[in-house]
Amino acid sequence: MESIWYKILGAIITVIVAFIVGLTYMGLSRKITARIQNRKGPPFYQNFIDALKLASKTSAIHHGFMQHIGPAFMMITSIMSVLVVPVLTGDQWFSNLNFKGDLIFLLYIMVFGPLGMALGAGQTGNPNSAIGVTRGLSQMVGFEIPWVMALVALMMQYKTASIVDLINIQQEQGVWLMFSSPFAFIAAVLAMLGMFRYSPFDIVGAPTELASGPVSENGGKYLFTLMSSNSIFAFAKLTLYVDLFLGGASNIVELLIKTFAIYLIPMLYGTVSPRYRTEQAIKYFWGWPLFFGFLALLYAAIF
Amino acid sequence: MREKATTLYLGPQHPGITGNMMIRLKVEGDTIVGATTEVGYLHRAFEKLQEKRNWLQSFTLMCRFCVPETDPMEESYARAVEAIEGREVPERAKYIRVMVLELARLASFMLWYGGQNGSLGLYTMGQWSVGDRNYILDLFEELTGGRVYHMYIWPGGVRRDLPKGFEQRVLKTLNYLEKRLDDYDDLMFDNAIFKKRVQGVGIVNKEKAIEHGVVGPVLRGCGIKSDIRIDDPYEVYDKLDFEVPTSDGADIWARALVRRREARQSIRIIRQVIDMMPGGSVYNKIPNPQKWTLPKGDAYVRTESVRGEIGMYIASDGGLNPRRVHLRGAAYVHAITLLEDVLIGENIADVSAIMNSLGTCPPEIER
Amino acid sequence: MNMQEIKENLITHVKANFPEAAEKEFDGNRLDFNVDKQCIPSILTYLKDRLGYIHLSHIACVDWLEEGEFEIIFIVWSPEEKMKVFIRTRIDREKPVMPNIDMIWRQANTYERELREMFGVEFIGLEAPDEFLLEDWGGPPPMRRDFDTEAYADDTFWHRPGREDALDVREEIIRRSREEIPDFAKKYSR
Amino acid sequence: MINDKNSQKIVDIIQNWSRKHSIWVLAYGTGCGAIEIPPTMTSRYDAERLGVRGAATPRQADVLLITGYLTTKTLKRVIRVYEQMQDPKYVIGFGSCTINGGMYYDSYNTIKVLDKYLPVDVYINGCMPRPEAVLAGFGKLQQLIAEGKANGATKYKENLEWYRGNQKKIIPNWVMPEYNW
Repeated sequence: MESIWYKILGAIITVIVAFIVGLTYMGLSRKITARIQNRKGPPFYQNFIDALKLASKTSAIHHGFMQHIGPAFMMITSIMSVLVVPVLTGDQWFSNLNFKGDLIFLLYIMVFGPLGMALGAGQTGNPNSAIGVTRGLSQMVGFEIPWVMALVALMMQYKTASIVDLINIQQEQGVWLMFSSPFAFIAAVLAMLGMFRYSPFDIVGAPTELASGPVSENGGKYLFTLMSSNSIFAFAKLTLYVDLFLGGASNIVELLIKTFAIYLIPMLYGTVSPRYRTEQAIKYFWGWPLFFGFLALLYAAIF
Repeated sequence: MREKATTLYLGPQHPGITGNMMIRLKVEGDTIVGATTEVGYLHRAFEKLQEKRNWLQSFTLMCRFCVPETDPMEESYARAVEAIEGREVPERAKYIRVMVLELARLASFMLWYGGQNGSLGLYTMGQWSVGDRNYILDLFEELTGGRVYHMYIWPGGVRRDLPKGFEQRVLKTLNYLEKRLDDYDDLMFDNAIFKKRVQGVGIVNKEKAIEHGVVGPVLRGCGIKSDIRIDDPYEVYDKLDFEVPTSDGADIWARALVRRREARQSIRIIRQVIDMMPGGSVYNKIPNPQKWTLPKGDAYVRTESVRGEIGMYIASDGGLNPRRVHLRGAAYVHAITLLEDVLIGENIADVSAIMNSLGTCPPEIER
Repeated sequence: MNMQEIKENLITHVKANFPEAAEKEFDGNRLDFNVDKQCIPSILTYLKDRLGYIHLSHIACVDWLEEGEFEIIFIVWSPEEKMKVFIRTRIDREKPVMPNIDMIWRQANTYERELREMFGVEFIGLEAPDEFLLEDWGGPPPMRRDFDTEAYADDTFWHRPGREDALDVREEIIRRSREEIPDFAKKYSR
Repeated sequence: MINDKNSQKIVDIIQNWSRKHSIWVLAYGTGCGAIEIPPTMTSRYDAERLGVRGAATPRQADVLLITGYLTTKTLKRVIRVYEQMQDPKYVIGFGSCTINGGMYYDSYNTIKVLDKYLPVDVYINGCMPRPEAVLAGFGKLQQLIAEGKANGATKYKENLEWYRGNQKKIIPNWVMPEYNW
């Protein structure tokens, strides 16, 4: 009975850690991008200031009930997905609320948030929001397929849908899954580029095309909610990658190093890429990532 | 079943619009089926104001027509006034004018690098090139005292001589920029995604170009070799050796290639000008501006700016003030009828890129 | 062919078709024709289709208030002959009506919209939205000489006080230049 | 407890600090001053290190930067944009022509004094102001925010009739929703 309380307390701390780490990563990404762009850049804690400011802004506009629901959906999704991902392996506190079959649950829950956001954005009546949502959903259709294939390959290969089991398998074998099932890793990383919405897949909120897409009408607290949910979600996704392919992390330093290494991939790729058009993005995901997804499935079926 | 077209207002407050104008788009899905531009947000009535100013005062208004590249307007005004009055310009002043014009061209190209890539989401490029543009603006600041508005090329010559050692500093800056332009190529022209985004988009073919009276890089981008600096040479351009790059693609990519090569030609021209720079005075003194009258007559001069030819018509009635000044900027023909035409059938994601590629500059349309 | 031959050639061609066109020669690559407003479309079409003046470079309008006329100038350019031709016409200032030429060059549409708005020149058959640069404009066409922009601005807008004393800045400069410059300031003044 | 004066003061200080260091400028180039905004934002001057960055839509922006002269046609849009922005919001008048008309003092189509129509917190003078001047303007705005003196929006709300009267005087065809937040 005691362990449940540990777990719940650990989960709450995890959410807070996820918020802080996610915002710090975004701040660091702004800093690193700035260095690439030949300038000093904002301090790494700039995003905390932005978040605080957004939270203290008034939001007097009201476009209807669904506008409040949209960001809330995103927040709930982010928190739920971070709760089922084991953050530190072997740790009683931070293995979180995961259970057998949580990979399938995660797949479901990760789609849930953007759908809620779509409902909320549709309510605002801004055409930019509507177009942005359409684009976001199309892009999701693009990257979800290789992503699901990679995960299914893992599940087939090791006959489990539990993240903890997968981590244990990696620790028993002594080989990370990124080496023992490389094609699934490649497919997952390529899908991740779309998931993080950095260039060239920032088609949802492309400023020069759609102002800021689905969030065009959302300022102040709405934007704060979206920003914090994004940071939590980013942390959840990064931790999931580390758990699945990089053998998990047994302490917080290892976790930060591994997650940041993963985070650098979409970020650095983004600084030197222009943005794809929507259909080009989907075409991209249904090209090589899909091919590697198939390879991963074959690999899993044969071995 | 036919989708119902929705109306999308692009601008005037929109990050993708170059400047302050509006395009009313009829959109079916992601495809544009109709476009109407609405301009006039920047109409300051320069031409009316110039009728109230004397000939020298109205020269200071000239550079405010279009800010990305201000010198061609001053050059046009100076040449038009000189043509009406028959005033001679010292040889050295002509060379300095060419140098300033080409430096301004180069600065404008750097801004275009930023704008074109910013419209496609490659912000690193804009940070680099707009940052490097400051080196040219530093030179302008040393020469004229202003970063953006120079008021340097005026009737009768240029306002003052080059500072000591200015040529060396120009050459140093050019050497640096030449290196940087290669970096830009690596980032932009060797970029597969950039190529994918711009090839086959925003096509202005030869027929359309002639029908709409298109000028400048857009015309050269569809394979017509046309450059006022060669066709109707002014100052000392006929003594200089440079090429006019053309490309056959007629899309954004072709125009980008044209501009990329033109930036290098500008560097080449500046080097030649510095080599050939004669000595002597830079300025034929004009009479007291309060009493300066021009003979009755009119003149039309054209100057090649980075967006294409700029035409300036000035009519004088023999008085202290211009009777009529009318400037036809390069974007005047691109931004309204042609843009409305080109946008049909394109994706809404490409509107900003097309505008940047055509060189739409609203203040020049509205004046 | 040198410039003079081109000009003579052009004059003979235009004269043969439009006998009433009055030419005026200038130095350099410029040639003027004064024509009646009715033959503007036909002479421009002729220049474009037969003589290679394919680029409409400019349409300008000058308000000759004292003579009660608008002068409209079409400037066309031939890339082959490197020649610009001015086609000038004068129309009545009270009832300014012009034939429309935007079927010859599409871009003329923009010029005509501007002239319609700024000078009140009516182009027969011009299809374009009414407003071009101005919005809800109630006054006379603003580019006409008899419209006083300064008086209008004084009437409509609020001016920040302090500008008016800048008008006599010359006298102020003269007055100050007569003042004694203190010794310490002389060291720094040029 | 939360309405206690001292705790409110502390909250104010924290909020003003965050507002001061996070200034989102609306991307609206209303005039020719827009040409000096890219240099201010890019590598040499890099306004982002001070927390200044662009915002794409009025809902997310804090600062409306009026870059130069405003024609009457633009003024209508600017007012609409300003009223869409969320509190706290600030206006920076950029360039001489927002202060007294600059060289367009006799133009029939540009307004001469911006603070008749919108509450201006900071003016940056010059034609064209240099990027350093723009940064100094942002610095001044930060100082005002920290001291709690950048209260243009409150002024606008309190004197709405006066501002409306001025605006309606030069915009004859007034079709806009009422300002109610």
